[in-house]
Amino acid sequence: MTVRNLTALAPLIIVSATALAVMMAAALRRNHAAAALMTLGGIAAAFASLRAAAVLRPLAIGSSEAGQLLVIDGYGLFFMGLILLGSAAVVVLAHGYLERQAEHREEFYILLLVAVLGSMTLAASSHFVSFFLGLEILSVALYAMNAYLRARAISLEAGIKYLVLAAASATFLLFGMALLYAEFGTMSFDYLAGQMTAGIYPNRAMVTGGIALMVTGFGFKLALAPFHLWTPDIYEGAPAPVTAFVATVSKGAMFALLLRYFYSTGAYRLHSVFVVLAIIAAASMLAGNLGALLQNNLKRILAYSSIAHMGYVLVAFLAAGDLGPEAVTFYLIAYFITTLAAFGVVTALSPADRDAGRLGDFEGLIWKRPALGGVLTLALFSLAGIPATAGFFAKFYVVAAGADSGIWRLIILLVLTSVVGLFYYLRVLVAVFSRPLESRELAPQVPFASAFVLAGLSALLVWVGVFPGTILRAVKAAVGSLRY
Amino acid sequence: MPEVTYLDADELVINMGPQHPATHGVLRVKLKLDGERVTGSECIIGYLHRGIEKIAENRTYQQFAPYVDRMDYVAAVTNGMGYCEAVEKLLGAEIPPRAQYTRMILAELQRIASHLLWLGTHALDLGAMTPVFYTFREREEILRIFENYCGARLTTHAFRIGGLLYDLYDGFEKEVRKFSDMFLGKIDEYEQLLTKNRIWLERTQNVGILKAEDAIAYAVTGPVLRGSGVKWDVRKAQPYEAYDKVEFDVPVGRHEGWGDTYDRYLVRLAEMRQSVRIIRQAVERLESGPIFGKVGKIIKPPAGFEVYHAIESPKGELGYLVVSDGTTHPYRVRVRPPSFVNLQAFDLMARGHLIADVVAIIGTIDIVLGEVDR
Amino acid sequence: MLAQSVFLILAVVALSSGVMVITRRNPVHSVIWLIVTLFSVGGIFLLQYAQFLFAVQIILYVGGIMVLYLFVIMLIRVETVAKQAPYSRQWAIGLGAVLVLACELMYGVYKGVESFHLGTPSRPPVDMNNTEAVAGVLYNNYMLPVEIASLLLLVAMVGAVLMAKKRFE
Amino acid sequence: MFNDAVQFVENYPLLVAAIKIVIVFLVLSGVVAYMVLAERKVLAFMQARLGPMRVGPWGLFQPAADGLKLLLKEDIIPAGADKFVFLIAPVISVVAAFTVFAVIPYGPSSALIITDLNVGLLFVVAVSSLGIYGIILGGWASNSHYPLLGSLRSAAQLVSYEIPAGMAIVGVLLVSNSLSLVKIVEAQQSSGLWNFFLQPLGFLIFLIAAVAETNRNPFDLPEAESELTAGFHTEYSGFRFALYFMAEYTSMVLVSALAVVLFWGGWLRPFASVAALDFLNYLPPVSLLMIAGVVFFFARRNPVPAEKWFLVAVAAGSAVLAGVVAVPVVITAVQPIFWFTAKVFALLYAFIWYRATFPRYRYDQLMNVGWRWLIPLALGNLIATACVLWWAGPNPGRLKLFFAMLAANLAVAIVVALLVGWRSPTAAAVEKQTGS
Repeated sequence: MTVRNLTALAPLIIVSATALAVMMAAALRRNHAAAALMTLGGIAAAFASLRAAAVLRPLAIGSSEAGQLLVIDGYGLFFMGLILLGSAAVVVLAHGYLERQAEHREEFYILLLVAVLGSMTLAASSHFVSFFLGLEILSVALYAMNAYLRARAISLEAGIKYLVLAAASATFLLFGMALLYAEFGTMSFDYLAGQMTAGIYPNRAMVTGGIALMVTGFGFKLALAPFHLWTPDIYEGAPAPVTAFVATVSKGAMFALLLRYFYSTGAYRLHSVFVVLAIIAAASMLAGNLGALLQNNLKRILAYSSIAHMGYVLVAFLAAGDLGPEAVTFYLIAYFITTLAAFGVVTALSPADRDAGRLGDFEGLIWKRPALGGVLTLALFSLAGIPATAGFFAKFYVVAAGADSGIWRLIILLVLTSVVGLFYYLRVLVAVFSRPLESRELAPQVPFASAFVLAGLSALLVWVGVFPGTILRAVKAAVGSLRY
Repeated sequence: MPEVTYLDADELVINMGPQHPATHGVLRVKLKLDGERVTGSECIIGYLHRGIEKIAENRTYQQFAPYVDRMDYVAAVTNGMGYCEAVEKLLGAEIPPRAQYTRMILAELQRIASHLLWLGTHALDLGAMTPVFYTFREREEILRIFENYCGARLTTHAFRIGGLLYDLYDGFEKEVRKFSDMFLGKIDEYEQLLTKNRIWLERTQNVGILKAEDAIAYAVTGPVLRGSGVKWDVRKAQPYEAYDKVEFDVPVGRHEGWGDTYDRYLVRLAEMRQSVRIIRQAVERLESGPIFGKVGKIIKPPAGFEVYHAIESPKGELGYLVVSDGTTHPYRVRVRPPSFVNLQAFDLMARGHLIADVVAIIGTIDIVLGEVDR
Repeated sequence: MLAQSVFLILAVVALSSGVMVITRRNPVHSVIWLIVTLFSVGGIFLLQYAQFLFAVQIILYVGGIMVLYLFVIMLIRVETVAKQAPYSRQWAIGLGAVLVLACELMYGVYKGVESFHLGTPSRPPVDMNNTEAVAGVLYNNYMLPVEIASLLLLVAMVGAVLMAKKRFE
Repeated sequence: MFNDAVQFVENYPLLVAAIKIVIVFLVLSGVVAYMVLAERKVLAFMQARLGPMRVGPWGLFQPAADGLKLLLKEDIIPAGADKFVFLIAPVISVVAAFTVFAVIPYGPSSALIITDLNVGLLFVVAVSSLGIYGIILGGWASNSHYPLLGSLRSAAQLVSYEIPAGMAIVGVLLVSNSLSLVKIVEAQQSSGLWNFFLQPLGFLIFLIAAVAETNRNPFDLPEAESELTAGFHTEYSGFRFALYFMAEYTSMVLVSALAVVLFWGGWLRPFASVAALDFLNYLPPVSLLMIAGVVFFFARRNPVPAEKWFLVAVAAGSAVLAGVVAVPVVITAVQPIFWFTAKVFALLYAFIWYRATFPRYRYDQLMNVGWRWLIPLALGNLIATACVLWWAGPNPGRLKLFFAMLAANLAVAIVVALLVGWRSPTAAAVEKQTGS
């Protein structure tokens, strides 16, 4: 371990250290605000250290025998930054949310920090070992986070469901990795890439089988159809800030890895893999958008919509070419902002004993709480892809990328399902703008920090939608380092 | 809000006894357990019920005296003493001093013997197997003195209503003195094994806490009450025989207002020392004289009198309520057994503790089922 | 020859006890069969001169984890569990998936041993025994994953304590 | 003839190993049987009584009588028991306890070692951890409350105490630099310093954990008779009960032997490197002579003629044996076995001694001792040992290492005591209950 390596790993180290520090502090004296502040401080420090790490890029960490375990390059650091920012927003939202709960609250931040660590590991991973460990850390932390409000049966249910399905998907991934390892005798992405691009795989069945199993695992994690069945229940059951985290950070990290894995190994060039992924993308778009039509709960609607959005991202992913990775990354950024804003509103509106979710909870929101209503409206616009929001430009970019590489059938499906999507977003909007019933109680006051975050997210939504240039340049630079 | 968490297991109901090595006889304790933690308990008694109080109604006053030995069979002398005194009180009879001091010596020896048995078994319950052999060794000496005096070791029937049947045998004083001299050192020996032993401390301290007000409310008496810090001893409060003429202290627990198993352990050890002190004084005051008061061969108290007389037995306040109807048979004898009353506080002490503590708590109450069930 | 027959015996035991694990209705019996499975796998490790793996397999899985399994199972009422059907209705689909996988694997094996070129296993120096070699690989080559794994255990612990902890008051 | 023997060993390694195993098994069974008698005798000695006196002189044949009785007793299987599990559980216990002896070195020559595994220590830990199953499964299969509680307790207890025991062993590993038990003893020989002196804290931890792992007083909760009647083996009778009994005593012998190998220099004579103490080499024949003398002395007083002559014969036999042992060639050969056995017996005596002295811990206190004290101590010891070894460099002087280790151990003990002893967990509960 040289100083160079340590500097490169600084973001990871800082996050782990913060988790330990929060744990020790909670053991000595419980203080919710202090725990949240420590967490934010740690995240900020890690974010700052990204710059230091960026100076050294790209740096592979590993050994000659094991191959490179982590790659700290612009791409990884970019996603780490995204993860950290998203997590910071979740921390602020969670603080306001947990303040209303009677149970131990400090442990949440330990779990969250470790989950962030797992996500960051995924973003930088270029080896099956670090990939799997990162994924497991993320999942294990999420089991507990999903079931965090133990007094709520629905939260426990979410935890158990996530546990079972995440464990099952992990076995798929492992088996897939094992098959690939059996075939290639290596677990490092760059070795794999070397052999796969050279076409040295005598046993195509094993490779295809391995990749298929891995795709299944990925599918579970990203909630792509037909592996999406867990999503609505967990989105509904988990505490709102956790849902926000699951929807954004964990999926973002997963996609970051997916991108790196498939692009660097070139696995997506296998025709069968391409076909399978295309079918999955189509199925996700259909299942997500059609499923959402039947829901009466905003959290469930957002769950189905996330399935659809993951389908869109997959389309961008399949577009490959020059624009593909950029489209994926940009879409993820827009999706982060939008989803965080939407769940932020849900979080802020949730009373102590349950989460806001039923459409009735939002009736007349715009009249009662104009600010919150406005944020929710913006988020829904963005999700639906209305112009002048981040979502519009992201979707536009995806379509452009798809058109660029000529995957027309998928693009047409994307456009059609987006139209369907418009319908259920509008249903929510109708509720938001309808005349309020007098009897409905208002949720507690939104804390200043949460309000600030929500305002910031809305501003970003519009800014990215109207002036995407800055972000686009950053994305281009980051993705550029992916093709070494 | 649900009380239980997701991982809570079922509650387990377990029967301790009536055949169990640690319930000191045929006590049956029904325990509700959460894991090993006791969430509730119920003592089920009556397995040794022999109807002793009813038997009294069909026996003459003298004939009934041996029966009371069978109640607290490890402290037969004090049982008999209490009964004899109760009838004597009913008759208004005076007992000569020699008989009084003899009774006191034997009663205190019996207290020591009873405490020794308690100490041995209590330690055995908590897993220390050696003290029981030591305490039985010393108890044997006491039982030998009893045997020499009245021919019986356990159910002695040592006293008669009105005084003593036998005068002391030659060398009694010498033997008792020898015993008192030897015994103090032995108590130190027991203490060496237990009092400062870390495990013993952990097993007894803060276990089976009984607050003074609870103890009084439950009418708990004897070392259990004194362990909770209440200075109450029938020998001091309502002196009988010649207890007002000897000097001794009433040891109490370490705390103000509450006591734990360790307190009760300390109290009993200190009581043994005090008993030795009483014995020494009583032996000095033994002087020759009559051993039997003015009580006729046929005991026939006047009708309609009833008397309650209590003594401090090794286990607490042992009371007899004797009602006469003018015949030679008592109309009613009612016993207030300390074990039975003290046992009522068991649930209070055991709740929230572990199974292992249940054993310690039963041991620390020092019950004898013969007395509980009668 | 001896090694081969021992391997065959162990493999058969491992597989059949594995089947027993999932077919027993009594969970305690399942655990016992699982122990048998782990044992035979440990034996296979030993056959490959991987003494360290064997020892760790027994110490951790058999001696530690399975004991805790038993501990938990014993706290559950076994009778009610035993009455429940062990499989859901989707067992046919599961079986199908397993068959597909098995066919694929068999195909892979059929294609020949050459396709399984497992790289060149790194030979430890002659004077170094197996355990030291494992330690060297873990703490030199894979130090970072080991550290990350420690955090994985930590978070699992935090989560478990959090879930199992009794409520205050 | 000697060459023939060597030839034989080389030709039939498996056969030789089998013979050794049989011998160890038989000797061990005898040791275990007499261990039971010794325990009863020593306890009796400490408790002012005589112990078994009926069967043979001083009850010397008591083990045989006990064994016979247990063999002939009815083997009861409770109704509702899980029959299969109930039947195999005690066997697991015994097998696990006996198997470990395969890697224990009784002396330096290969004749005294069944097998020298290069991961011997791991093997020991692995196999001895299997004994738990006998206890857990036996308790569960009985389908009865007390055994179930007993087995739950033992599961928690054994798993908890395996951790500090393992970490104490790792300390030895660091010092001796090998996992092979033979090499560990040889390392102690070459350094001239028993590991006990380098790892006093480790030895203490190991000893405590060993007592806990063998379910012996003061950690005998799984079979605490005053709480759980007989704990996990309440429902067992006859031969199966005897198996549990054997397993318990075998594991006592086992942990003693392990402690001797790991910390007390195995077969080495005390102060083997000090020439002034070479007269200790003559202890084997001398002690045999002493035994002969004592037996003869008591034989004269024995009123039963048959017993008297038996004892005289034993005395004469010991004397003759002493003569044989005194031959220089034999004495060197017997040396290691003698010291090994003597050390093991010393530890076994300590086991009995604890039983006579200590009350029993409570379940939560037991966990407390394990998790709050032993594990931090063991961890600290491990770190301190590693630090000292790193500081001392490859070939440190003997005294330097000794004092450095001593200081490190003391430091660890003090730090842990300060940290752990800070606040007792029951204090808060008492405050709440008494309102004070």
